[in-house]
Amino acid sequence: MLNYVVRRLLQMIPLLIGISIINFTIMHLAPGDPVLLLSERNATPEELARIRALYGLDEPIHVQYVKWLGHVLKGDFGRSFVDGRPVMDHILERLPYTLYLNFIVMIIIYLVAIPVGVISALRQYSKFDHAVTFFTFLGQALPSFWFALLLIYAVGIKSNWLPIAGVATIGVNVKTSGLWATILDRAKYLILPVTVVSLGSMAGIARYMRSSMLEVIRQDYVRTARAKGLPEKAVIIKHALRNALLPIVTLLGFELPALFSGTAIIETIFSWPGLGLLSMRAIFQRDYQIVMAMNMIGATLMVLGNFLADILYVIVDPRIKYS
Amino acid sequence: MQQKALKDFSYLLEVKDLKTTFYTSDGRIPAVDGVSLTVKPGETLGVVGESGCGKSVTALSIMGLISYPPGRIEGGQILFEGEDLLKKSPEEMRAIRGNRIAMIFQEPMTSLNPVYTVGDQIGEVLQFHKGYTKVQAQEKAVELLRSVGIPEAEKRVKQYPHEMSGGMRQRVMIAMALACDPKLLIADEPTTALDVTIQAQILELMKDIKERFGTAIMLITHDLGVVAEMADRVSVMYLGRVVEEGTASDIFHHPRHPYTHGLLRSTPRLGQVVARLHVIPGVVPNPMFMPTGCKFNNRCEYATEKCRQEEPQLATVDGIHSVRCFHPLDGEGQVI
Amino acid sequence: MQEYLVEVKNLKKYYPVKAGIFSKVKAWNKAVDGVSFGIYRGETLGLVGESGCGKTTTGKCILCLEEPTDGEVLFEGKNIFELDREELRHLRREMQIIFQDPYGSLNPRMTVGDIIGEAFTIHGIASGKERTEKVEELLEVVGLSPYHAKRYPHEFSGGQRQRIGIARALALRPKLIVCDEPVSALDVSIQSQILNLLNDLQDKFGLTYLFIAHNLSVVQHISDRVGVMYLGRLVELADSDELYSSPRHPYTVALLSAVPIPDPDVRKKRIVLEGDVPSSLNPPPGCTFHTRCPRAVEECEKIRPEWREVSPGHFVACHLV
Amino acid sequence: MAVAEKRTSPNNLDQNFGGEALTLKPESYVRMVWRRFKRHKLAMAGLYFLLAMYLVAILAPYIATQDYRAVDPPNRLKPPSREHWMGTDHIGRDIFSRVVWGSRVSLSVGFVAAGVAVTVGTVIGAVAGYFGGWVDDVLMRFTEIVMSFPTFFLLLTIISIVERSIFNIMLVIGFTSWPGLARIVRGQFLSLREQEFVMAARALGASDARIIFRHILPNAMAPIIVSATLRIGSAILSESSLSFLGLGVPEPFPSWGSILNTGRTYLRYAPWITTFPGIFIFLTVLAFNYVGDGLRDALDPRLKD
Amino acid sequence: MYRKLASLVAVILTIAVFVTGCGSGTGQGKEGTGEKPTKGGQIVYGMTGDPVIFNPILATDTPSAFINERVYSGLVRANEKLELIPNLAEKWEFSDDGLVWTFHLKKNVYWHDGTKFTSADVKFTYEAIKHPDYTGVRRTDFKPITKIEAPDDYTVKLYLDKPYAPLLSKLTIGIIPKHIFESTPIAKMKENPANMNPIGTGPYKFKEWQKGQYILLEANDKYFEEGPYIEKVIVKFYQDEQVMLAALEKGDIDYMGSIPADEIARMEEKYSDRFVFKELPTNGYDYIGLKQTNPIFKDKRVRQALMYGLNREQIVKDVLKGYGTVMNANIPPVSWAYAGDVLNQYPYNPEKAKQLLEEAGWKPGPDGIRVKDGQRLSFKVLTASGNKEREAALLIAQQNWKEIGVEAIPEYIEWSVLCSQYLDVAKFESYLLGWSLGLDPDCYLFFHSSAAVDEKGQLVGFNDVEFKNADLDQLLEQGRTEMNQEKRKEIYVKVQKIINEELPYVFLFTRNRVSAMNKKIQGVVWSTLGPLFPEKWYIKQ
Repeated sequence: MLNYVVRRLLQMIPLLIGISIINFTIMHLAPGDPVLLLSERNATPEELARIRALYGLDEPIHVQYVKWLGHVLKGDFGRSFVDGRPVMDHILERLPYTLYLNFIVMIIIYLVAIPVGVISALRQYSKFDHAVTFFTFLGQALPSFWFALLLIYAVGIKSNWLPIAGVATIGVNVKTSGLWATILDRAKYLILPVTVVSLGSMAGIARYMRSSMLEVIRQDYVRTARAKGLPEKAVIIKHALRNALLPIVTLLGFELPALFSGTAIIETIFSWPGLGLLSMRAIFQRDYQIVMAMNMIGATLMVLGNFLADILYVIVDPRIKYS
Repeated sequence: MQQKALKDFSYLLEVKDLKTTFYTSDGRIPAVDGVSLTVKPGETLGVVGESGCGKSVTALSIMGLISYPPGRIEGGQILFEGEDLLKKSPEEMRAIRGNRIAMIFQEPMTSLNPVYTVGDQIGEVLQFHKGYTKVQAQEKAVELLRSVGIPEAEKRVKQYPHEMSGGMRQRVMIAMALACDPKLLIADEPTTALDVTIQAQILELMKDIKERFGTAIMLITHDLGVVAEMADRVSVMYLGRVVEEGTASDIFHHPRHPYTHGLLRSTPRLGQVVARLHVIPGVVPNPMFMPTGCKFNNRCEYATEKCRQEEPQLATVDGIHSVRCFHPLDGEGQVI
Repeated sequence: MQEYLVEVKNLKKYYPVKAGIFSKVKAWNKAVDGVSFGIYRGETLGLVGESGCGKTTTGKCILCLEEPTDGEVLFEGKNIFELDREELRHLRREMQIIFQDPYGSLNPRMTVGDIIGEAFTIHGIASGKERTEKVEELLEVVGLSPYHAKRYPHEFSGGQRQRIGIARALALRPKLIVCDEPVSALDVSIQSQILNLLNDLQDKFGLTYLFIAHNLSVVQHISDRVGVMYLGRLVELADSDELYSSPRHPYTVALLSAVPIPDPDVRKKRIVLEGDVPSSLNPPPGCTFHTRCPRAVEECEKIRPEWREVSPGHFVACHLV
Repeated sequence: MAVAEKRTSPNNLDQNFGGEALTLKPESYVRMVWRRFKRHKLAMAGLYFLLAMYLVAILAPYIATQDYRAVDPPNRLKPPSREHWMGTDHIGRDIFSRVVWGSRVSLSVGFVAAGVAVTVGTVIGAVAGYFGGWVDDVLMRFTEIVMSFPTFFLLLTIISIVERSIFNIMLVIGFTSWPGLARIVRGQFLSLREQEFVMAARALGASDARIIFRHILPNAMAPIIVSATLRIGSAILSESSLSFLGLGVPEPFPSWGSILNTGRTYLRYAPWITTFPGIFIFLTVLAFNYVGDGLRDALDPRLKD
Repeated sequence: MYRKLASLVAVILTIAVFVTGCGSGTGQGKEGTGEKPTKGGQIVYGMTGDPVIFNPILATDTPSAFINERVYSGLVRANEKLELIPNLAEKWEFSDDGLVWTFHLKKNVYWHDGTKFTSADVKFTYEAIKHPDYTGVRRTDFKPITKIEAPDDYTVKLYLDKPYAPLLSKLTIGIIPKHIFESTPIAKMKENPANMNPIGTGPYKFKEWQKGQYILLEANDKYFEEGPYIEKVIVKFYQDEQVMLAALEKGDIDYMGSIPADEIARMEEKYSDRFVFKELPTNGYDYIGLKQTNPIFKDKRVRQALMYGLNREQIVKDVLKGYGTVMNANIPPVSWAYAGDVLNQYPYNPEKAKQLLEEAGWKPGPDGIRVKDGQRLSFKVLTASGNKEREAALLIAQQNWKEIGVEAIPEYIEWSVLCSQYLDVAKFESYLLGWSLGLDPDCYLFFHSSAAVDEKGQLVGFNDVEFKNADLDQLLEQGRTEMNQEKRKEIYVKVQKIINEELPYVFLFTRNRVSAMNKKIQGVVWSTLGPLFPEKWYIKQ
């Protein structure tokens, strides 16, 4: 097992290097020189050259890459071109919000999607199943921003207690208002974004769970469990569900990067100060350092997520053993 | 009349005119269409037939494991110790399944849940039916494993199914089936997926069990050799019906139904070299397009017009030997 | 002395088992471990053994569908592993295969006509109407009807599909057909049809069969000579009659005794072998069968028994014979 | 060998009762899929809807009542009326005509993007899965790299650096969404190349190309078709998301996404601008999902015999 | 650079804050009620986007400028008439030759951290801008200054190489504290933490920044002037204008700087009891720049035909909902230098346009588009994606021009690409964008021939259309050096006449924005710059 872990970790290295090269190349081949964007329109070539040197953009691209990689390995993603602050500061101040929103979304998705998927599998082709299918497809088919705006107008403005944008009421915190009032306040802000985000992603997991469950209840060992005379509940929960949940573990690994990268559009609409917004703006401003850091961290998390999923799989599924 | 009286007293299991039908997207499939079987206490009944003859469906019907959709039991009775299982509530059936009737399946590789240890899976039966505690159940599981000939049972009980070979797993399945000391063990092709040397082990084990516990066995198989070796009595099935029924010796030495006869002759036998095998012409008809009259008429060399018009009933020809044929053979391969 | 059509010499097929941090080859799965035998022109050589004994791999190596680790296969005296692409393509016309699984061995997206006729297309033998005619002819040879050519495999029953598989194998008029468990998946009544068909075709076309199966009765029925394999090695090879009447290797003896006889009144003394077949990943040293052999002696654990001819045409690999 | 008889389980009936199937009327695979597909009522409804949409797209010049580009500022933001069935937008363009023409843009964005994704994914997956070894290693590492980028940002990044034309948008959406399919196809190829019918083709001396195109690919089509169907829907959604950020199909070409985006500002008092393209996006994606679902059921290998 | 100010994700065009002009602003509240301002309360502003950096010499974006305006003070500032009035400087005088400007600073000024404000801070600020390592966008503004002297703590002397009138308006820029910024080299000024936690001299102290959510400012009790009265200033950031509008309706915010034109009528009708709605003309305009060197546009008659052939009144009426004015030259009505009626108004007249095109030799071709010497009268119009009003205007132009046989092909390009690939290298046929202007009417950098492309192909100023006119060059040079406003106005009227005739641009319109302010806020002074003097506002009791 340890061997396997080490091997998988080592395999990540070329992968991450490949990612970093592509990442770096895309950004540096992009038209829209950040120096031109940052400087005055009538700056002289000498002035531009000076600024370019200040930002270290005057060197050949491979030198820039090596330097950048060197810093990244030390955990330093450089500073934003636009405001000069360390990229990590930018990311770290946004990360909690993104994690917060997506974590809640994830919990809700799993809490709802798993039972829903299981029930619709058990009652395949029932009314419930059709309704679930419809709602999951609906969630996938609705353009999320449209749905979000409709929600804001339909619910947010009409009801006074449901805030439409932001994270919290200014001044409401545990010190001033007490724990419960604070929690209630935060919860109110979560309702709309969480609804929009979860509706879209719930579908996938519910469908996945449904088909996984359908697959499992056809298995011989489920028939064996029934033949043993076990109550249906035990058959479903102990024998079928446990196996059907195994592949979901892999999905959890994939959720990790999703937790990080956030949902740019939803963040725009609900003024949610997460990473999605940050990276979107950075892309438009050609703030290379931030974009590269975001891509790099996102990709690393993706790779780690995959790795974690594999390891989790080994842990939860006794069949899989690695030498 | 006399027979009826006999049945009432001596049959552990009596299946009467069972009809199980599947409704698939392609149409209605009468998988079991009026099957009658009997199993006496302590006896081994061999149920033989080719694929699609309904033997497994019969077993699942007895176990109450036909799920709707697509399957549905549409008629008949399944009397187990005199009680009609078809009239039982799901809870009552559960109390019987795995407890008084147990079943083992063809695929030992997939019939065990991969995520639980074999000890857990055996113990579970005891916990549910006998109210054992987990610890007691584990102890008993070790004992059961030992009794089905698994060496190092204490170690094995903590292993997962994938850590065992096919033969070993089938032993585990048998141990699990025996956990509650069932009156009837239904074995659905228990050795089909196993190699011949392992098959021999399992067959020995089953014989041993029958002797030790007096468990009645309903052995479902397509392998005439296995039936010959194991069964006291044999029911031959074809297209959802029993076409012939009798003692093993009768069936093998004096087959009355042309199908049984053909089947026996078309099987190559070890040590007997024939230049050319006998052939039953044609293939089993699609159950959705069942022939009228005798279901075997289109493959039967003796079929007459009557066979194509009318379906024969299962009738006693010779004491306890019954056959479903208008023109049964005389037992020596000749049409009467 | 008859002439060998195929001669297999010390054939080995090891699959690497990778493990560790750098995917180093940790072990070898010795699927076939030094097998030698010959197939006479026009005969049927049966190859029996339990699952994982290497009989199928042997068959695939003979057909050049697997690259062997070592050894050679001489087809009409030429080592097939030394052929170049074009020669190999040509060789394909000489030998064909029939598979076990009537469901997996036919491409479900092709019509029966295409499946059978593909051989003609690949080798540029016939096309268009000529091809259709040849296909129809083949269908009739294997007992199907010409109109079946337009149908898809899923419309056929197992036995019929096996016939299609046979027709495909026959299309190129090969000299050798490797029959890899051709009747194992079939019902008894269908099995006999196919076995008879194979017999008829052999007579008609002068075919040579390598008949691989686990069912000893079937092998006995169809084979002129029979080889018994255990854990990647041949343990015994002899004329069918001789092997069945006087087996020499303890494994053959046990195997034969394990076969249930469809006669309830015959109660023979059975040798029940203990335990399972060991893994081919780590086969026991010496005679691989020693772990289960009721007669094993110390020598068996250490020295690999030699493959030798104990009586004319009867080969055994056992220290005790 | 281990398998002697196919097991009988209630869910596996087709196989066991296959019997003399030839008494059935002959049926090609396509026909069988179609027969199965027809049973899925919602999928059929979806199919009809899509056919109708494609008809609209093809016949756009005849269906549209007005020039989709024609601005008419005095008649801006007019609610649906007899003249403007879906009202007008902020510069008086006829929404109905734009939605009709938009079906062309949106459906072709969906189609081409999905086509690109499917082509790239299939080729890479097929080559990796069929040849295995180092080819597989290299291709799969590359796939993983592309997969590792947060998809939407990658899409945004690339869109923001290329010239914004419908064609580029199609390409970029396509080129950022192939890795999932590549993996599926690879998996299919890995398992199919071990199938006996492939072995049989090799034994006949078939070339690699023949094996790939005649034998493996047709059998790997089911997930490819399903995935292509679903991807069309998601490409339409991707385009609308890009439109939301002002990076979608540029004016004056109408895509449903860009009409929706135009109307976003006027959602409150001119809801018709967004309602109609919104509904069409929604229904079209829904229809693709249902058709995909229906196809999945119809092509499901478990039901296949 | 101003163009860059027009916000990167360009959702709305908000006026830059350091800009001025000459508008009609009226005080409100104080004289109306006559009540005495009281301390306390809070005001919540809504803004779109996110601020970047709280350093007036580095900031380029609207939200940052908005905060900087409250936290920092400049030497001078503009009043509602857009006159420059004292701020940190008490008074100032120019030498007769206009080359030495002396500023006398107020003495009671303290930085928010308690340090005394002195002339050294001013010198530091201006020298930082002039430093070669300076990475901001104000260098051009301060180019005429050759030397800065601080003879004593309360005097600053600026030496100029030649008289340069527009300079005074540039001195509205906030002064940054030397004692905080001197620790970092100029090249690394962006990295100074004070950029994120600014210390200024303005009426409000920077208190808290929840990134992406809000900024909290608190009243500076030691402010050197009257006020501030309102205790807390909260600036909430929204990423979507529609959502911000919804927030305004809900009462989440007290102020929104620019209500979307289409929403104004409804808002006024619905919420006039809660909000004061103010229509404010802006100091900027939208235009279609025509590459003067392009053969198509070389002929003046073609440019004029494009003006006549474009229904600009309709664009104002329908795109801006009437909240705007048609422009005929480069100085908007809010400026004191606005020429007004003396200019050719170019009323919509397609016939005249056609006639002009005919005269210029462009005859209708087979597809209706005019042709001359085998060349079609067809050109691309680039614009940045995302601005709906501009997109709409462009579509109308496309249609209008088609009627006179001119084909305009709109192309929408992402902002940073548009800048770096097309505008900054002066490569395009035409483009539609807008300018946000400075307080001074000086437009040397826009239209002077030396601000076009130099011999190396480098764009020197903002004259990317490469307009060259010797008379205009001379006038523009004069306008800069003339210090008298009356005389300057005459010069700039002439400038406008030339531009109105020669048309380097197809001038479109200037916008009026409508701001909403909660009625409870009193003492607001409105101007084209928005609500002025926040320190004097107070909450109605």
